[in-house]
Formats: sequence, structure tokens, C-alpha cells
Amino acid sequence: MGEDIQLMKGNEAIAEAAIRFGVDAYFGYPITPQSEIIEYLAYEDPYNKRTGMVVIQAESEIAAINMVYGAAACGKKAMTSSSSPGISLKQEAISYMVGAELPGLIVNVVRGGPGLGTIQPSQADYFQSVKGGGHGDYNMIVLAPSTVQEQYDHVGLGFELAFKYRNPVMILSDGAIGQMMEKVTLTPQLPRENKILDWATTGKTPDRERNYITSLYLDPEVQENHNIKLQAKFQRMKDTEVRYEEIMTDDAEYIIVAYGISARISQTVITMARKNGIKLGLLRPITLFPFPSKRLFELSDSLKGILCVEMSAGQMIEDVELAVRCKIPVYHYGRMGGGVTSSTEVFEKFVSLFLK
Amino acid sequence: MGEDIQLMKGNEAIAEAAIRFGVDAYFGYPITPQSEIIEYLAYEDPYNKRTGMVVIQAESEIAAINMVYGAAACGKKAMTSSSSPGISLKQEAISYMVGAELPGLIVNVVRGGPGLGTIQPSQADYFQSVKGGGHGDYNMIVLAPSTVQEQYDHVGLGFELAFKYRNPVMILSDGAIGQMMEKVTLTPQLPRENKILDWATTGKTPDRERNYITSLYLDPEVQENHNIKLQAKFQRMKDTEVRYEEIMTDDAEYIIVAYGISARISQTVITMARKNGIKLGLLRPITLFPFPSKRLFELSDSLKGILCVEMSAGQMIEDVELAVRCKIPVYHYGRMGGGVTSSTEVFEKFVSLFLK
Amino acid sequence: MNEDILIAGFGGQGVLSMGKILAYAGMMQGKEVCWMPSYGPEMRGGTANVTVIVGDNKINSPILQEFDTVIILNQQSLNKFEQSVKPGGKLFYDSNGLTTLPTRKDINIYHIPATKTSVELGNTKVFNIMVLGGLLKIVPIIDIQFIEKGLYKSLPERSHKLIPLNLEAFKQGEAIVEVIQEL
Amino acid sequence: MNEDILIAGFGGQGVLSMGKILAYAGMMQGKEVCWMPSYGPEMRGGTANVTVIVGDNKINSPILQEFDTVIILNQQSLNKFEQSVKPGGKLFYDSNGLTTLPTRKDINIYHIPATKTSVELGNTKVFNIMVLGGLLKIVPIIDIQFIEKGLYKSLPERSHKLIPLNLEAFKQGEAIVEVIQEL
Amino acid sequence: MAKARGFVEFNTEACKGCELCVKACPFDVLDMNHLVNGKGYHFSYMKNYDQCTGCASCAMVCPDVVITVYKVK
Amino acid sequence: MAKARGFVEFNTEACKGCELCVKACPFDVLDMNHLVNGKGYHFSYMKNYDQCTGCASCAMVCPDVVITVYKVK
Amino acid sequence: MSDIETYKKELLAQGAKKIFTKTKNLTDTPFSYCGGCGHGVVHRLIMEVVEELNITHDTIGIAPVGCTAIAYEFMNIDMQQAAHGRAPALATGIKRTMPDKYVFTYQGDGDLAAIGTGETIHACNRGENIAIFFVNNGIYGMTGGQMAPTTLPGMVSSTSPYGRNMDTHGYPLSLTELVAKLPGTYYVTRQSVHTPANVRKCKKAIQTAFENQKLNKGLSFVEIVSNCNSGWKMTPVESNKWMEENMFRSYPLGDIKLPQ
Amino acid sequence: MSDIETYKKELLAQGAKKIFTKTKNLTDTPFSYCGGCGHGVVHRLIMEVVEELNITHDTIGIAPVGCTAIAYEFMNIDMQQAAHGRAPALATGIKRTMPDKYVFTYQGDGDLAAIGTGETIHACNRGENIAIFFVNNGIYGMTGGQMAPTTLPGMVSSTSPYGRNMDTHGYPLSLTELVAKLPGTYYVTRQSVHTPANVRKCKKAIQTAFENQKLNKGLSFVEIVSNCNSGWKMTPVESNKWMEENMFRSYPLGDIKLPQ
Ligand SMILES: Cc1ncc(C[n+]2csc(CCOP(=O)(O)OP(=O)(O)O)c2C)c(N)n1
Ligand SMILES: Cc1ncc(C[n+]2csc(CCOP(=O)(O)OP(=O)(O)O)c2C)c(N)n1
Ligand code: SF4
Ligand code: SF4
Ligand code: SF4
Ligand code: SF4
Ligand code: SF4
Ligand code: SF4
Ligand SMILES: [Mg+2]
Ligand SMILES: [Mg+2]
Repeated sequence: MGEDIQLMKGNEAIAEAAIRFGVDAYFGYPITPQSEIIEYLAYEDPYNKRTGMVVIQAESEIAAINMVYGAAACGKKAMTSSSSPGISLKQEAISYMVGAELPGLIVNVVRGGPGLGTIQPSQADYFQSVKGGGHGDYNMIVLAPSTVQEQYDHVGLGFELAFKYRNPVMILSDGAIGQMMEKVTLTPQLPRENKILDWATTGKTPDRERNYITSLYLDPEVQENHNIKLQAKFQRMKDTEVRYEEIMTDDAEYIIVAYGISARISQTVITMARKNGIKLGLLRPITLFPFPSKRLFELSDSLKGILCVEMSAGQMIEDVELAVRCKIPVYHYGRMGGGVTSSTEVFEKFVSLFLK
Repeated sequence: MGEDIQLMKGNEAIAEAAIRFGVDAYFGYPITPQSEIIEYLAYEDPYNKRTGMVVIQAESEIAAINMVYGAAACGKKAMTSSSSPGISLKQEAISYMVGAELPGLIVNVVRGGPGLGTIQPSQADYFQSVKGGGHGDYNMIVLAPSTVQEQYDHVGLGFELAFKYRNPVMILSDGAIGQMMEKVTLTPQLPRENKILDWATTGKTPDRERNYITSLYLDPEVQENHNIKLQAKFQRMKDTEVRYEEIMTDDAEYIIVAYGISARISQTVITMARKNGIKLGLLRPITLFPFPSKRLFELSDSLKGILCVEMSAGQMIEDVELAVRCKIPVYHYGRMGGGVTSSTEVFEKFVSLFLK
Repeated sequence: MNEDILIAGFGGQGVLSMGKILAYAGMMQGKEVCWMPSYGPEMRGGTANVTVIVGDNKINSPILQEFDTVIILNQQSLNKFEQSVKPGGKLFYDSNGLTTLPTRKDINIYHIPATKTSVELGNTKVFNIMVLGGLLKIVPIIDIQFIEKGLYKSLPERSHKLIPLNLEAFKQGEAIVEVIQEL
Repeated sequence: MNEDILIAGFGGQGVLSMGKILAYAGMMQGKEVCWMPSYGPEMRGGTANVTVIVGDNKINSPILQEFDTVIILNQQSLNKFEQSVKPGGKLFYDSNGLTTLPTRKDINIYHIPATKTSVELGNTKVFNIMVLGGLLKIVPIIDIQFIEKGLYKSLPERSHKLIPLNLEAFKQGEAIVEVIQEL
Repeated sequence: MAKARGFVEFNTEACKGCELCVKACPFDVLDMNHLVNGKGYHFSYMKNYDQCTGCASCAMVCPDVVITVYKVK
Repeated sequence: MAKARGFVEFNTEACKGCELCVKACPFDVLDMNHLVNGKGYHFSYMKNYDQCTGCASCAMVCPDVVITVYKVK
Repeated sequence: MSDIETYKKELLAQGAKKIFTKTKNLTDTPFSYCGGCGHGVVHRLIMEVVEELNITHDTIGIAPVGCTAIAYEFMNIDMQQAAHGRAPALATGIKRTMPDKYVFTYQGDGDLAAIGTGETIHACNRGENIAIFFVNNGIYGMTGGQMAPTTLPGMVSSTSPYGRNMDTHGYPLSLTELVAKLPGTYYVTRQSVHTPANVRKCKKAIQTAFENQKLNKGLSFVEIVSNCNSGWKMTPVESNKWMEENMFRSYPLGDIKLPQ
Repeated sequence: MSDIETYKKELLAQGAKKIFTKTKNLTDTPFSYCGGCGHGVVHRLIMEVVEELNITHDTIGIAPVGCTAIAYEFMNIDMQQAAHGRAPALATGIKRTMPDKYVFTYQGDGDLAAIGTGETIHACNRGENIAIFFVNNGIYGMTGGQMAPTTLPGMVSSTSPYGRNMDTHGYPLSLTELVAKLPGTYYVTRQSVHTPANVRKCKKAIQTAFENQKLNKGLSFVEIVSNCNSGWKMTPVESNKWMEENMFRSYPLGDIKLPQ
């Protein structure tokens, strides 16, 4: 086999990836269904036993994300993870990180809300992640893994993109993917880099001006120029970072658009449909921001309709409708209780919406 | 004159309204550009001198909104106010309030972001307010005053709606409206009600079962039913609570869609356009959620195009595009720095986009 | 018609309260009014300015780029706002704060030597109202009786005893305003 | 083909680890595997269940409503999951936890008296693996050698000495499984 | 002083078999039953019932409020 | 011991006229000028310059680091 | 009739009276807590005191986020469920607008001493006229036994699998001693419920907390050191023993601040 | 040549040396603070110590939200601007990943003792090897003089216009005394900068804080009681007098916890 293949929980894959991709620091606070991430890291003790990666259980989610801010501002690869209520608490700091142009990785293993809700899986934090739950105009790249392997890979990808754009990146996972075990091909251990980045606060050496990291621009004009710069960056992300997967869309008359666990379920729906001679395909956005709008628009020419499957009351559907410029019927199907929908349910819904 | 007319800052109008509409409690934490709200209340000292209304400066925005939660769960009219970064910190609790079906009023006097940004006015918290900056599927009615009078009136309206639906309501104002002074017709002092509401935690009397206020539903099925109930409520809001103002839309070939301070500026643009023989009208959403989508769709039949004027990178424009089902061109114009755009700028932009 | 007015000077010169008195007085006279300040920490020691709109029509945008009337009380404000007077509009200044003078040829220009006069009177606190006196002499949008009412409304009770003194200063202002250039 | 398996019982019965051993063994045998647990505080004393999918094809949805094979280890699970066996599928149970027995006529039913046998052996810790032995006897999707490898992979080092004992129990399981109803 | 007398009753289905009452009884009255209740827990019972003084020590520590105490005054 | 001698220099444009240096000088050297600087503040100056000991007390309390101190050792 | 039934009958004939039974202030829903967990006893004591003081109709309780997030399922009074750590803010909102009601929070050590530190300190410092019942089990029970601020040096948890290391994890934090220094607290005490005698003392402390509230004295803070046998991975009996031997050394029982 | 110029020339001729001038660790940008505000002095002292210890190239500072949010405009070293109250969390993130750097936070009383209470307590409790410089002016300067947790009883602010009332506003809060109780703090002291002698003492304390960091001793916490003459609505001279007479009573100067 040669390859290093392990059976891992989605949450564990994130933790192991953090170590292997040479992440410098993890700061977190326990919350179901993602506490395995910090528990795995605590058990592996990478600080003492593997790479020197720092692992701290903070006093709160707010402290954790602000520790990420501090480390990120030194040019370090720093990350945090939480689940829905904890992510809501991080919104101010996420907005700060974008404003201060800091890289960093935030993992949200989504559970059912609103409020304390349920600890079962959900996808109802799409708007928060993609439209900006914090204040001000901002975006971050949102990665939506649908396998345990992707949970692993997206940690590497996430940091790559975070540093490429000096912007936080979010992995939007859910309780189902976080808790399930699948095979993961592990990549070789990368070293922590300890690079001195020219913008980072690593101590002002005599050869350069001081670096400072801030999101404060009291002068409206300066603030506006800063925002114009940020918007240009978000546009660059839209131009270059769209990622998605297509399954049987070539001849499709209908497609499902779904991400994460819903995409997994929808894959089975596609199989069912094809067995029944129905030309159904799947477009699975891997980046939720930037959204594969262009590809959807292209596809829409030859489609009769789209079903959005999300475990929410219908959030991504707005981006799908905008993508296809409302040219074809777009419907939503989803569940809102933390209970995950079944393929049969989705298939029946599809048939009743489009074929009856 | 008979009427009680005062010259007031937008922020002061909110504070005076709170007293006059018989609000039971205000909990807040200072932040520019809205600290006048708590300062006015502290100076008026309604607890000792007027209505017995409680006014507390909390240790943080998070504490403040959770004090609102506690008082609201007793059936009290409770409110808080802040500005963008402080509102981001309240997202978890807002999601909790929706989940627990608690009424309450949250005022956001928006400033420029992201991050610490600038204290100058902005409208870049539209997505956060309307799509849900917190976790889970939820909505709240978002009122967008564009005059100091409306700042005043919306406090009364906000509480009416909050209690009608047992859901938090947000007033989405901005630094310009908060800081400017205009005439306000004050309404007579209403008493604080001290009503015992049947769902509220006011002490379990022998004649009823205990009341408890929670957003926790560990069982996914129960959670789902709860969400279905909430969604039905949001739908009721959409069916009944849409509010907007139209100016010269009767014969309009183009309209501007703008709310709050941008609507004020746009009114002047309408005047300029009409002087130039251009049939431009204005639709001003007063509720941002629910959005006047139906009316926009109706209007779109006879329109050649829409300009969205927002002090942001373009957020409300998504709701406008969805409302008109992408049938006609919709463009955005706005500023992102806290500096407020001028009518001339908007007019020129309009002409260059649609008439050249 | 509405009169769009800008007052600009040092924070400490009472720019914002000058605007408030105007707005209150306008309101007492039954007019539409709007007062829109600059705000924030830049004001600390820096320049402050306020827009006041007084008139008979509903007030649309409170954010203006051009003004019918601009009152300039320091050099920075002159540099920043001389160009904001509408062609044919009016610019008032107090030369005390200035090292250069307005140069536009397409506007009316007036001088109100209020600093000097108030120092001579030994009461620099009435500087504000003296400027308003000068302004309203030329732009008679508000009657003095409403200025009086406005003062009663806008000042705290304990300052009411100073109102007669202020009205004196107002009249003084009317007296000292000089035409520099009229179109 | 993929085999969709559900194991359901009390949290304390090691339901989740049974699933893990299966999944590990499947992986060692080069198969596609997926393990999806129920989780959360309901498991405290309550029912736990786990879905395990083992097979040769890429695994799509890990959330299943119907299963090829269901293993039932207490009464609640029987009530809840008897209907989840696909028609023609297989249901295994240990009668020890049950007050009623499965009644469906359209499925294959097997009994693994693992509790009783393990108590008799004086080692209730091998209950788990005994059940697996019974299961794999009937549904031979995984070879015993890979079960052994799976155990080495999934158990912590300090427990490796127990593996031979476990393999014994596995064989015992193969021996005790009884056919109750075969279609 | 004559020893007080009493007895206790169990809401057996609520018992979680934690044994805290057994340890708390000063008179060694209680023990865990070898039988299990509906939830699968061994439950507490009065092994030496006639030693019970009705002191309620067992009830004091029982986290699940399983025990009702009777006493002869 | 003969009194030490010194003098101070001001970055006058940076002075905000707070008068803290005036109060801090043990030898009554400093006072506020009746003139104002570019920002409109009265600024500190050496009124009794020849009393200066170069003790730097003024510089210690000056919040705006306006003062440079010279001293004869 | 069995011997024991005969015995009971005999005693009843001798006038045996029911001297202890479940208070009506607890619902019929069985606690969902692990067997042997101290939360059940504390729930019972609070509800008994509320019953005995005859303030059931005037008491509003606040459940935290933690194992006892669903305390409202068990306590038969009006209750609110708070976001993690925010119970003292809720209590402030309630008490200020309903000053005649008795208000208490029920909080774990993660809730009160980690994420809720700010709310705890400031409610105490404002001297809110409420009671805080703080169940310190040295761990995050609900989420599966992670380290808490109160976890002891060397203690194993799922996020300190090699024992709490003071160099990297910090020191066990006792907010109780800290809030006792604040003028806003009136009564601060540390109790336990692992023996009948301690249970009785703890009940007295809970009663004092409510009585103080009646007298408008400021904040009463009652810490109860308790076990989390699941999180500690011990039997209930072992866990109580471990608690006596270890927890009480860092968190000594007794009154910390008494009304003057 | 004026008399004074002659005088200077004479002294220079006698060998007068520049004994004090602005440190290179301050930028040329003039402070934007109000005249007489203590922030300027504290800025200078920190930058002087950093220069004198020759750690300019190894020091990372954190600006809070408050009047000094833009401290990075003035301090000529690498700096980060933190969200309100979160500076100790940033400092933790920095120090843990860059253990060889000197890390300090600069925080006001609103920042550190109100919204940042949790972060302050926990960074102290973890014994983060950093320095916290805490400028306590009893008020929220930046936002226009609202009441802070540290505002004195009876003190007027824009949100306590009739004076701080302990019944409703709570008591002045001194986190400094509280964190001194935590084992994670190594050095806790309270200073001021209103007289030359106090300035010199304060500088010594700041220096000690950095030296402790070098020795890896845990957290050093230096409170500096200062004026906010704008917020207090006094002249700078009056405000310093008022501070001596009032603030120091509640916040007495001196060392609170010394290295053992
Ligand atoms: C904002 C937020 N963060 C984290 C959690 C997850 N969480 C639930 S309970 C808990 C800790 C509970 O520990 P403790 O307060 O000690 O209570 P116990 O269960 O031990 O009684 C945590 C971290 C949450 N629900 N919300
Ligand atoms: C989350 C958030 N809340 C509130 C504010 C507004 N704010 C800015 S500074 C400040 C208080 C500053 O007071 P202090 O920390 O004492 O510093 P000082 O200005 O007195 O030096 C506040 C409340 C903010 N920027 N962010
Ligand atoms: S009442 Fe007392 S003597 Fe009787 S069983 Fe309980 S503890 Fe034992
Ligand atoms: S203490 Fe209660 S729950 Fe525990 S064994 Fe005794 S009766 Fe059962
Ligand atoms: S150096 Fe000393 S003596 Fe000279 S002016 Fe300054 S304080 Fe006065
Ligand atoms: S202390 Fe400094 S700023 Fe203040 S008056 Fe003296 S020189 Fe000027
Ligand atoms: S997990 Fe711990 S605290 Fe929670 S119920 Fe179980 S024993 Fe009690
Ligand atoms: S407002 Fe107060 S703290 Fe801020 S700079 Fe001015 S005097 Fe200093
Ligand atoms: Mg705990
Ligand atoms: Mg302060």
C-alpha cells in the first residue's frame, strides 16, 4: 500500500491534518460535536511530541479566536474550531481579522439552531459564513468538505488560501461529517515553517519600518480605500478560487445542488434517479464563497430545474437563484432539526416537485 | 401647536421613545456613534424620575443582550443598543432569543467596518441583520428608520412587533441618522404595563404549570418541529409586516431602492432627476426583513432599471435582484468608508449607468 | 425654499452649539430644520463643522456637498470649505482665525469680526451668538424673537439668566457685519 | 456491492466499538468503509447505534434509512429498528436483552446468544467480538485475518495481548449463531 | 435512649445503582440488589431492614430522590 | 554643593499647553507663554531660565515629550 | 406477606410518619444525570428550600449550559435557560425588572469560571441581589470531561490526558475566593453534598442565600464542590472519596465571607 | 542674541550635555491625546525601557480599544491592535507561538476591567509570560467619558451624571488586587505618572515587568493610575490634584505582589 491510510473521524482528521500540515497553533474551547478536535490534539501533544505545535484550551470561544488573531499577526499558521453558538461568538473577531488582513483557519462543525438548539448536525450557518455574520463588508473563503478525506485536505488548502490572500478561511463542516469515520490518506509531515513574513509583527528589526496590524481607519477616506482594496481581493477570490465537483451533469436535465453531508446524501439520490431513467446530476460546491455561480449559469441553459438540498430552511438557494438569474425553477428541500434527511426522502421530493 | 415637538438627535429620540413607550429596561454598553442613547437615559434617570424604567450600563455588549434576555423572558419590554462591533458580539444571544421566542429590541447604529473600522456612518451590516449573523435558521423584523421621527416611532413599533411575534426586532440605523437633529413629534407618555404574560417566567403561581424559556431541544424531531413553527412565524411576518414608502413611482421608468440615510440622499436625487425630466422614483423599504419583494416585483413590469443605493459594497441588492427575479437591470451604488455619498454623486452614477 | 448652511471652525469655538441655536430657532418659527454634525475623536482639538438646513420644505438629504451659506471660523475651514459655497451663495468669516482671506469672485462675502468685538466687550462667551447676529442680518431666515425662544429651549434652565446678554450680543453681531463683496 | 449494517443496543454494550472493529477490518481488507455513530448525551444510559458500510464501491450517503443487516441488542432497538431491515435482509439479535422477539416474515433472522455464552465463559468483555463472529459467519464480508489486523489497528498497544482471546471468542460466535428463519 | 425505628421505601425504577445510600447508611441497612431494574441498574434495597432508624442519611445523599423515609417518633 | 546648571529646549509646536511642566519644575523656571502655537495652544517657555538645574523634572511629566534637557555635569 | 412488609406495617401501626419524601417542587421527570452525580442532590436541596420558605410562586431560576442545561425539566418552578456563561446577566435582567422575585442561577465551573468569568465578576461587583449556586466538579461534564479552570494540578481530563500541567494549562482557578473580596458579595460559602452531614449544611447555606435575598443584602454565592464520576472515570463511591482527598484540598469547605 | 540664547551657549561651552530627549522608539507623529493626558508619559516610559533594555527588535506590543487604540502610530515597534478587551488573548497567541519575544498589552480600565474581565483573569491565571500595562483613569476616555468599572463612588460621568451610585452602578472594581491573588501573576504593582518622582518609579516598574519576562517568571501586571482630564472635565493640573485626593484613596499606589 505504501500510503499512510487511516480510519478516522472527521474531527480527528482535522486535528491530524493540523499537525501534518505544520500548523503553528490551535486555540479552542470545547463544544459538541467537535470537541474531538482539541481532544485529539491534547492526546497527540504535538507541542512536546511531534512538531512543537501549540495547543491551548482557551477560556472561551472569543478568547480562542483572539489568540488566533495574535498568532496570525505574527505570521503564524493559527486555527480555531467550534460549533454554531461558539462561532456566533467569534463574529466580531472574524470581522477584525478580515479588516486587519490576517490569515487563519476557523472550523465550524455545524449543529442545529437557533440558540442552544441541538447537538445534531445541521447546515443552517450558511448565511452566517458566506454573507458575513460579523459587521461590515467582508468575505472569507468557505470550504465545504463532504468526506473525511476532505476534512483533512481542507486544512492544508485552507491555510494555503488564507496566506495567499491574507484573509481568514472557514471550513464549514457539520456534525455528521465531524463524527463519522472514513478512510483518510495522510500526507507526509510538513515542518512548521517559522518564516518571517514581511508584514508580520515579529519584532521590528533595524532594516525595516515597524509593522502594525490594525483594522482601525478613523479617516473615512482611508477606510474607503482600505475597503476598495479588500473588495478587489474578494473579487480575485471569485475569479480564481471557485471549486466544485460535478457528477453526471453532462446529460442532466435536472441537477441537485448540495454541499457537505447533503451532497453525500444527494449522490445516492442521483443513483436512484439514474436507476429510474431520470437524468439527474449533482453540482457540489466545494467553495461556498466564492460560489460556483458561473458554472451554474452555464449549466442552467440545458436544465429544466434545480433542487437545492440543504439541512436548513433554505439559505444557499438564494445564491443558486442568483447564479441562474432566476431562469429556471429552483426549489429547496431540507430538514431543520439536526436530523439528517434520507436519500429516499430527497428523491421523493424531487419527483414530486419536478416530475408530477 | 398643542403637539409636543422637540428638536432631537436620532439617538436621543430612541432614548426618549424608550421612556415614553413605557419600556421596562435598557441595558447597554457605550460605543460611538450611539452612546447618546445610554447617556440620555442616564441623564433623564427614568427609574427615579419618570417611569421606573431600569437603565443599566453592562460590563459588555454580551452581558447587555443577555440582561435583555433575562428581562424579556419575564415578559418585560427590554432593549439594548450598540454599533457594529458590539452588535457582532450579540449574535449568539440574538440567535438564542429567536430560539427561545423572546421579544426584545436591538438597535444597531451602524458604523464603518470591518473590524474596528471607523466611527463614521455605514450600512454594511445589512446581511448580518437580515440574513442572520448568528447561527441557525432565523429571522427578525428589521426596521430601517430614515428620519429622527422614525427613530422615535420605530421604538414603539418595534416593541409592538416584538411582542406580537415573540421575536426580537432590530432597528437598523446608522451614524448619520443617530447623530443628526430633526424635529420629533413626541407621543404622550405611556405607562409601563407590568402585565403578567402567560408564557413569561414571573413565578409559577398555583393555577398554572411552570413556564420555562429555552432554545434547547436535544431531540432532533422536537427541534425540527420547533423550527417549523418558527419558520411559519417568519412567513407570517412576510405576509403581514412588509412596510415601505414610495415616492413618485407612479410614472417612474427607473427607481432607486434605498433605506435609511441613503433614502434621504436619494430623495434629493429624485428631485434632481425630475428637474431634468427623468422619470425616477424611489422605493424605500421600511422593513428590511420582511423585504418588500412583492411590491418590487409588481413595479418591475413597468421599470427599465433599478439603482440600489446603499452605504456598503452591495448587500441589499441581492434581495432586490431576487425580488424582481432578475428581470430588469439592477445596479448598485454606494460608498464603503463611513463617508456618506452625496446626491450629486448618486445622480451622476444613475445617469452614467442607465442613460448613457 | 430651504437654506443650506455650514458652520466650520475649531471644536472649541462652539460650532455645534451655534448650529443648535439656529436649528432650535428655526423650529420655534415653525420651519423644517435639520442639524448634522461632524463627530468623533478627530474633533478633539481638530476641526468641527455642522450642517444646518432651515426652510419651508421637507428636508431630504442632510448630507450636502454645496451650501447656500458657509460660516468660516478658522484657516483650515477656509481651505476646506471655500469651494463648497454655491455660486452666488454667501461666505461669512471672522478674520481673527485667518491667515489668508477668501478669494472667490462668484460669491458674496461678509466679515463678522466677532472675536475681536467679544474680546473688547470682555465676554468671549457671546462670540457664538454674535456670529449668528451677523449671519441673520444678511440672511434673514429667522426672526430675533425666535432666536430668543430657541435660546430658552436649547439652554439649560440655569443659563436662562444669560439670555438677555446674548440677545445684546446678537444685535451687536447685526451691527458689526461688513460687506466685503456683493455680487 | 456494499453491505449496509446497523448495530443498536445500550451505550454500555460497546455498540460503537463493535462498529469500529468492523470498519477497521474492512479497511485492512482494502474495502471502502464508513462508520457513522449516533452521538450526544442521549447516549448516557440510553440507546446507542452505529451505521457501518463496508463494500467495494465508493460510499455515498452515510445516512441510511434501510439496512442489509441489522444487529439488535436490546428491546428498544428492536422496537425502533426491526422495520429498518430491507425486505430480504438479515436481522441478528441476542435474546438476552429482549422481552419480545422479531416478527417480520420477509427477512432472515438469526440469534446470537452472546451474552449467555460470554457469561458462561466468565468473560463478558468478549461479548462484542462474539457477536461479530456470529454476524460474519452468516455475512462473510470480511475474513477473520483482517478482523485480527483490524483489532491490532484499532486497539491501544496495551490491549494487544488480549487479541488471541478475542479471536477465540470470534470463533465461538461463529459457532453459536442460530438460524431462526431463512427465506 | 432506645434506638429510633424506621424504614425506607424506594422508587426502584428511578434508582441508578450508584450505591451512595449504601455507604451513607450508618446502620448497614442497605445493599445493592443482584436484580436490575428496567433501566438495567442494580437497585438499592433494605437488606437489614430492622436495623433502620429512619435517620434519613440515605435519602440525604441519594441524587435521584429515590428514597422515602418513615420514622416512629 | 553648588547648584547644578542646565537648560531645556521645547518642541514648541508639539506643546499642548497643559502646564504640567510648569507645576513640576522645582525651581520655578517655566511658565506659559501668552503667545499660542500653530495649534492654538499657549506653550511653555523658560521664564527664569538661569534657575534651571537640568533636573529634567519637567521632561519627566510632559505627556507630549516636548522637552529636551541639557545639563552641565 | 414478606418479613419486611410485616415490619413496615408494624411500624406504621406504631405511628411511623413519612419524614422525608420528594418535594413537590421537583417534577416527576427523572433526572437525566449520571448515577451518583451531585447535581441531583443540589437540585433537590434548592427546591426543598424554595418550598420551605414558601417562595415557590416568587422564584425564578436560571439553568446554565452544562449537564444541568435542562434543569427546568426537573425543577417545578419558572425557569430560564441561559447561553453558556451568561446566567448572571440574565439574573440581573430579571432581578432589576422584577425586584420582588427571588432569582438564582445554577452554574457549573466551566460556565461560571471560564466563559462566564466576566458576567460572574461583574454581577458580584454590582452586588446584584441574587443567589448564585455554583457546582464545581472540576471538569466540563456535559461535553465529555474536558479540563475546566477548576481542574486540579495533575488531574487527567480529555483535554489534559497527561494531567493538568500548570506551566501550560494554568492554575486551578477559584473564583469563589476572588468574588469574596468584592464589596458586592454579602455571603460566600463552599459546601458539598457527599455525606448526610454535608448535605444538611449545604441546605442551610442555600437557605441563607435566599433569606439574604429577602433582606436585599446583595449577592450570595454558594459553591458546591461535587463529583463528575463520568468525567473522572470513577464509580460514584470512588469519586466521592477522590473528591474528599483531592478536591477539598484545593477547594476547602466552609464559609468564606459571612454577613457582618 | 537673546539672553537665553547666550545662557545656553555659555552652558554648552561649559560642557552641558543632552541628558534627556525623545526616545527613537517613539515615532515623529505627535500624540493625538488631549493635553496633559497621562497616556503620553506611559507611552514614553515603555518605549524608553524597551530601548534601554535593547529589546526593540524583540518586542511586540498590543494596542487596545480606547484612546490608545492608535498607540501603534506612536510606538516605533511592531504592534497589533486588538478588539475591545481582548488584548490578553492576543498576547497569549503571540507569546505562545513566539516565546522568545517580549510581549506587552497596553489597556485602559474599560478595556481591561469591563469587557475584557475574562481575558484578563485567565491570562493572569494561566501565568502567561507577558506584561500588562493597565492605565486606569476611572472612565471611558475614548467614547466620551462614560462610567467605567473603576469610576469612584459619587464620581460624575456621562452615564452617571448624578454621581456613581453604588446601589445601582456597583462598586469601583480593582482587578489589580484580584489578579494579585492568582498564582499565575508574578509581579503586581500600582504606579502613577503625575510627578517626576512617580514617573521615575513607574519606569522602574515597567522595567521590572520586562525583566521578569526575560526570566520567564509569569505575568507582570503594572497598573498606572492616570487622569482623563477631558472625561473628568478639569484642567490637567486640576485633574492631577483630584487624582491624588480621590483616585489614590481607592487605588493606593505601591507594590501589591512582589517576586518572592
Ligand atoms: C458558547 C458555547 N460554548 C461551548 C458550549 C459547549 N458546552 C456545553 S456545556 C459546556 C461545559 C460544561 O461544563 P460545566 O459548566 O462545568 O458544567 P457541568 O456539565 O460540569 O455541570 C460546554 C463547554 C456551548 N454550548 N456554548
Ligand atoms: C466591542 C466594542 N465595544 C465598545 C466599543 C467602544 N469603545 C471604544 S473605547 C471604549 C472604552 C475605553 O475606555 P478605557 O478602556 O478606559 O480607555 P481610555 O480611553 O479611558 O484610555 C469603548 C467602550 C468598541 N470599540 N468595541
Ligand atoms: S433511614 Fe437511616 S438507617 Fe434507615 S436505611 Fe436510611 S440511612 Fe439507613
Ligand atoms: S443513592 Fe439513590 S440512586 Fe443511588 S443506589 Fe441508593 S437509591 Fe439508588
Ligand atoms: S530641567 Fe528641572 S529646573 Fe530645568 S526647567 Fe526642567 S524642571 Fe525646571
Ligand atoms: S508639559 Fe509638555 S505639553 Fe504640557 S505645557 Fe509643558 S511642554 Fe507643553
Ligand atoms: S457527566 Fe458528570 S456532571 Fe454531568 S451528569 Fe454525569 S456525573 Fe454529573
Ligand atoms: S479623553 Fe481622557 S484618556 Fe483620552 S486622551 Fe483625552 S484625557 Fe487622555
Ligand atoms: Mg463542571
Ligand atoms: Mg479609561
